[in-house]
Amino acid sequence: MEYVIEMLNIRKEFPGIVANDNITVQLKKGEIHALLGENGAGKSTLMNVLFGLYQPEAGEIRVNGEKVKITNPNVANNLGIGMVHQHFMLVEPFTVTQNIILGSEPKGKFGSVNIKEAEKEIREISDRYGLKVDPSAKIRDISVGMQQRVEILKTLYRGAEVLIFDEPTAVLTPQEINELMDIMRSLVKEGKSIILITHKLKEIMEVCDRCTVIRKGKGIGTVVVKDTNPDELASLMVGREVNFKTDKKPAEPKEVVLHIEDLFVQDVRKIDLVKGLNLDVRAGEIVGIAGVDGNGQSELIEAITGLRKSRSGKIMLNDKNITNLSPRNVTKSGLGHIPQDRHKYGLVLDYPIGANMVLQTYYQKPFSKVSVLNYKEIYKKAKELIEEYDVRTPSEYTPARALSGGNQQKAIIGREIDRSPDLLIAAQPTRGLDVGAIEFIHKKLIEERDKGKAILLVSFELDEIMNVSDRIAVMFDGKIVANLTPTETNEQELGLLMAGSTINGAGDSNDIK
Amino acid sequence: MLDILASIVPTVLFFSAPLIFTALGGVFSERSGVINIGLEGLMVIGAFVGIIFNLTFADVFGNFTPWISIIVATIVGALFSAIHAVASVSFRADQTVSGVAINMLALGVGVYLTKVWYGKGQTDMVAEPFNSTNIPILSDIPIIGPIFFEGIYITSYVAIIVAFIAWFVLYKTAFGLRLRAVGEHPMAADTNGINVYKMRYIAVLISGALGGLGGSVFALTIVSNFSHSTIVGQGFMSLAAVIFGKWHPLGAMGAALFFGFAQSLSVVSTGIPLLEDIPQIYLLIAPYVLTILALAGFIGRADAPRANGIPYVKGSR
Amino acid sequence: ACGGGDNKEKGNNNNSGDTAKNEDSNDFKVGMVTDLGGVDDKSFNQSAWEGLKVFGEQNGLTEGEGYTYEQSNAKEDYIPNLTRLVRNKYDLIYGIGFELKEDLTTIAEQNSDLHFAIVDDVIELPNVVSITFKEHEGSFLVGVAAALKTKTNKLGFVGGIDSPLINKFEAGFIAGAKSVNPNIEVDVQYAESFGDPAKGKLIATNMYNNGIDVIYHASGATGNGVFNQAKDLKQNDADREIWVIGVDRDQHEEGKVGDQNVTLTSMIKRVDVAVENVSTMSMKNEFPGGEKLEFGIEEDGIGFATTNQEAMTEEIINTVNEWKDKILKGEVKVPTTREELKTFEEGL
Amino acid sequence: MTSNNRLFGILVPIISVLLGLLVGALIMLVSGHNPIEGYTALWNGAFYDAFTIGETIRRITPLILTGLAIAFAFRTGLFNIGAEGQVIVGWLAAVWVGIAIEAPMIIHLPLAIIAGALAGGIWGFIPGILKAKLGVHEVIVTIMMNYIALFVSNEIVRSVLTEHKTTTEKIASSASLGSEWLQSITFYSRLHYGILIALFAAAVMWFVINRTTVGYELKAVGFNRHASKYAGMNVSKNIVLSMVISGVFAGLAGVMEGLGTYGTVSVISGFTNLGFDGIAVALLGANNPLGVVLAAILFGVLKEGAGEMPSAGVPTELVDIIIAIIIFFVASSYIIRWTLTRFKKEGK
Ligand SMILES: Nc1ncnc2c1ncn2[C@@H]1O[C@H](COP(=O)(O)OP(=O)(O)OP(=O)(O)O)[C@@H](O)[C@H]1O
Ligand SMILES: Nc1ncnc2c1ncn2[C@@H]1O[C@H](COP(=O)(O)OP(=O)(O)OP(=O)(O)O)[C@@H](O)[C@H]1O
Ligand SMILES: [Mg+2]
Ligand SMILES: [Mg+2]
Repeated sequence: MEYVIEMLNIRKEFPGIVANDNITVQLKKGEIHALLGENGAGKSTLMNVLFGLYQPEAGEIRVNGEKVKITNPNVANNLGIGMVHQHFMLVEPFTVTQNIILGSEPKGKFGSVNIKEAEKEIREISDRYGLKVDPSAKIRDISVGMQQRVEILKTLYRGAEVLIFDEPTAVLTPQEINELMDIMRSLVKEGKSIILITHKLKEIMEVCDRCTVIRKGKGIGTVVVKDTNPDELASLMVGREVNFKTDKKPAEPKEVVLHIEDLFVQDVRKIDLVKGLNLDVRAGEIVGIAGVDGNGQSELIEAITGLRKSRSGKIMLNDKNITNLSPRNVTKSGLGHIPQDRHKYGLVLDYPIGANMVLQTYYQKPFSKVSVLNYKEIYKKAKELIEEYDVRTPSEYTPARALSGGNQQKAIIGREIDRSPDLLIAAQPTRGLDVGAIEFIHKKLIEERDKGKAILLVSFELDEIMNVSDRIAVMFDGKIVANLTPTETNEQELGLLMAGSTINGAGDSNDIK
Repeated sequence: MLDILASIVPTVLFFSAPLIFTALGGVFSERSGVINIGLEGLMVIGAFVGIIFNLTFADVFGNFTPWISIIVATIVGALFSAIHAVASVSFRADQTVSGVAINMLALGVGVYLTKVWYGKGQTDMVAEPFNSTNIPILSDIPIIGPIFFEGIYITSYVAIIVAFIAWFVLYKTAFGLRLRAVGEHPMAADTNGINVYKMRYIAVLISGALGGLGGSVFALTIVSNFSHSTIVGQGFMSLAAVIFGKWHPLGAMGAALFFGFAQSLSVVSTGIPLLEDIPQIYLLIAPYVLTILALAGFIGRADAPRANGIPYVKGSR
Repeated sequence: ACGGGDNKEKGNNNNSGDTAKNEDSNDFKVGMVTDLGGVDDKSFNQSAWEGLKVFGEQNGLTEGEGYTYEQSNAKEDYIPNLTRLVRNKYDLIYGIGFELKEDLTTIAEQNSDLHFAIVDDVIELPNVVSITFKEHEGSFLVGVAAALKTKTNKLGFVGGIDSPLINKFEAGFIAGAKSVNPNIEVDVQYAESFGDPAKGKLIATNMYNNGIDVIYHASGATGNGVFNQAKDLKQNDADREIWVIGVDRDQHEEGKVGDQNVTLTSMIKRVDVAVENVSTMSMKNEFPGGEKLEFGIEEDGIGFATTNQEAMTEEIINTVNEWKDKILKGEVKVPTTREELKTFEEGL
Repeated sequence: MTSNNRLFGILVPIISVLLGLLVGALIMLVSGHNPIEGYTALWNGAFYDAFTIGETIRRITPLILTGLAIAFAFRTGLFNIGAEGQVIVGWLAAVWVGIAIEAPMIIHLPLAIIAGALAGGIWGFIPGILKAKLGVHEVIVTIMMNYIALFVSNEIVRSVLTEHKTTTEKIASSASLGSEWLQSITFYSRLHYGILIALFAAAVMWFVINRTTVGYELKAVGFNRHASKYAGMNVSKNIVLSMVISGVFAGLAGVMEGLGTYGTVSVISGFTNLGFDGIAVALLGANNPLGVVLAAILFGVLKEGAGEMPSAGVPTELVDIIIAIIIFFVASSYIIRWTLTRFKKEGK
């Protein structure tokens, strides 16, 4: 059998943990090979070993049957291995072209870089694979999906034959995911081989040929995708049965908790991104906001939470006008917020995870009295939350930075729910999490709803929106363009609405203006 | 008005030139992600070497002495900054701490050696300093000629040319692209096969070279000897110029020229009728107040290179 | 640094031994504490130390035991340095420079059995002698020289820090210049620092640009910038008349440009003479405690340099000496402050 | 793991100091001096008797405070190079109140101290507010504020507090931190009660940073501005507050000099260096209060001891070299840890 890449019995240790314990993965030429495992199972580590960022303690790597030592990314590049990282490796102030040629620049006059030449070549590659990237745009000005294509272009520009994708779809919208799938198919058609890391079983079923499962650092085995099904994959990975369809009772909506009227919000460039938005969320219901990234969702959340000033309009929380109040006052009025960007907003990574558990409440009793902190109470609370929300951490004194993404997310969710806010805004609460963790978080959200709290869920995952919401508000171009009931709609209809086409009869199902 | 310009431009240029060199050094270092508050110390070393070499070899090299002196100071500055590079790149030292240590070390070594070699705390005056000249041809241009090309130190023009070269290197060459990438997102650079450590070493050495050059030019155009008070704050002013100029070579040059202009103005204005009666104290603090106002008023927010100050540890996240 | 009890004992013995040894030889000990300039400042600290050395050598004292100096690197070093000398039983202790006034006062009050001397300021205590100089007289003389030398009738004065002491230089200089020619203009600028050559050069550039051809500086290391600029102009145009007048000591060396020299003359302050005199008095048990000794032209404590023979022509020297005589005879009373200068000018 | 960390926490500084002294000894050897004599002199300079010990403590006092000032700002992610200027204005204001007011000590002294602290605070407020509201980089503003402080203070001494003199009169004894008792037990050193204020300030900083909601906020803002805003903290307020508190600490360092060491304020030609040395102290002390106190002690001892080194023929600058090397080693603790870990492994 012909393998382009063989990773045999790889072992990689970090201080105090064996991230990869005797794992074997073999990649056939021209296949898309999935790598599946819980958060922290060791997938990224394994791929970083292949890409030369880490050196394994044991095991061997073969490329086209030949044993190799990949000591750094340069070696990997030369062996035709390219990687699209989980966290993009792009220099924000640089242009697309600069990012792509970085490290292997075409030379021009007087030792300068021949940017024109490079742009031409990039345009060619872009066209060949249907990537539609503007070579002269700045990274910071383009969407996340575009940035990912730049990452792909980077590997292709270097002549990669094997592409590693580390959770490429976690940050993409459904449209973008579909486009990525097409791109991957065309890559394989051109003779490339792909390793794909993803938590989304649907994607594995859709594009992958085979799938290697990792659990807690150990290789569980490799299965042929068309011989298996999502349930089997999930239980292989978690080691137990997983419930995909979230069980829930019908909602019993009560009084309006959040009322938004004719809201306008600008972004940093002073352009209106929320344009006259109206929305109500009631106690005891989960309202899901569906929409393509960039239609004003972030600005809407920031306006409600007080992180951004709104230009005009009114936001009422529990009949209290909270428009343009400070975040502290909004929080006090009964808001909880699971932020979309957990590293930027959700946590002080250098604080112990325990100290992070009181990020909004440190100034209140019993965590402090007359401005003096009471660590005993703080860490008592932290310990409780860590247990209740199954945050896996060595101790409550461990810096938040040291936790895996999934566990960081669980900590944030625990903290926000525990304050028992009347309105909980959950933005992309399960991004990048494994199915087990997703299941857990969905359960928690529904529990809150059942306690009579109002929940506003913002997500790019249509599955999540359909599964968890009691009501779906489709957001397009800064406005709510449709109100739907999950049971009465389907992904197709949602997709169309999100893309801006109108459907007769949409929006009459509920009392939203 | 032209008179005032004609008298102010040369002073701006000689005052600013050392700051320009040193600030450019700071730009290279910080663009690669290594904070360099050791610029002051690098200038001290440059001044020390420039003067000592000049004193020692004036007889050997004659008219070329000042030029050879600044070249030697440039080389020694680069070597000296290797300490900062080793500490902050390889040993992952806090870069600010290392910079502070560079400042103390440079002054300590400079004065210590002066005392050991000369038996006193300050050297004699050099016999071969730089002298200002009229630039041939250019100084004959009407109006502009007398203002910009008469009585000018060539080193001042070298400073401006070096600023443009620095701009070209940083913004037009592969080396510059890599260097800036390393300062913004070292891991991205690393995954593209760029040796982050090597780039940072080179950048810090360049900053040492330019700092040494700046210090020696200061000593050989303005002071003429070396003592503990030869360089007092010029390095910090250069650091301010780096930030003022938003980490851009031409910006840093502009900022340094601005400082020179403000200083000259405060001296010249005692002779300008309108400004004559302003109490001395206002003129004294004017350059510093002006800088703050300029920053607050229209220069505004500037973002440092993203990875500035963060040691790169391979494989960390 | 491994100190057992043994070592400690020895240390103590050493200390008492020191005093014992001094008793059998010549037991007079004299020391000085420099100000921030340091003993090699090419200025009055250095001059004081030279005086002390001459005194020591003449009286067969050994350096470091019979006579010594303590260098101050920061203001806060004065007290420890003075105390070190007190502790080592020095009979006469100098504080060089007005900066030491406060600290020397404190120490002198605490040690009324020892003799002290302050240079450049006045302390009214019975065991302290105050040594000051009539810098205004010397400045007057170089002012005369400047007035005779200038072609443009414009002179410059660069001061270090605007203070009573430096104002004395300023007033004397202007008085001297205007005594020769009342129409002479003097531009006065202070750098607000004794250690900012860049500022010195900026000021000098501006002054020379404005037609000033002689600058008198009383500004320490700031003056380096003045010399630098003058030399640069001279280098470029050997015929141009550009002059600097040095201060405290003959700054002829600083003025060299190839075969030429821009140092016209220097106002010389003979701290060495004063130190030598006072030390001798003290050793002979004639210590003028509580007195205020003012060294001027008469006492040979103030003078001017004639090293630059080309520039300081016989004619100039003769005229300057005429004015010197007038001062000696009391015919001219040189002003010491700006107010006195005003009166003086009105009387011209 | 943790006990290991604690061990390293103690070992690294000790090894660094030893390495620093070792390099110092090598330098002395190479430049022809006797290291044993040199270090004996250094030791004597700092610990010879009660007087030197008193002076050493006195020198440590303001260093603790400037170290705290810079450390405090660092904790909020701000780099305060302006401690120098804050020291100057604190010094000026304290002495001003000390001179201008008559009141019983119980009112006068606290008032003078508060004035100094407040002045420092205001000097920190300006860069703080500019940073918070306009995003102006605090490093430039604080550098500029240093010069403004220097020149303005000189001008006030000259034109407001005195009639064109360089030093003010002494503060009233009711505003003095000095103590006859402390002086008497230390042979008239300038040791004053300021050391208690400095240590108290360190304790306050420790408490504020580690035990209060204010500290929780300040550190959070330093670590992650966005998360702090999300958590409802007022980021601008915290930036300003941090700079003000930092300025207050530095102002207090000035108070130590004004009300403790000197009792006067003078026209100065250059910076005191207390602020710049404070940067080194803060960083050596890992920005934590206990560390700052220890670093200030090390710093003060070496600097004070340096004064005695010329008696062994060694230039005082050697101490700067030694301190710089110690800082390098502490900063590069990673490499020391790494080496230690290797030794340990091999030992096993
Ligand atoms: N640089 C590192 N230092 C220490 N531990 C690490 C490091 N990188 C990863 N780990 C640990 O190794 C384990 C595997 O991490 P890895 O990132 O490979 O997981 P993953 O399978 O990619 O998870 P996810 O699905 O969340 O991306 C985790 O326990 C993680 O905390
Ligand atoms: N006694 C304590 N019990 C529990 N947690 C604490 C305690 N003291 C501090 N913490 C938490 O640990 C974090 C780090 O505290 P620690 O005191 O170790 O800080 P540090 O960075 O070492 O600074 P330092 O000790 O001087 O100021 C604090 O921010 C706080 O959240
Ligand atoms: Mg991963
Ligand atoms: Mg993940």
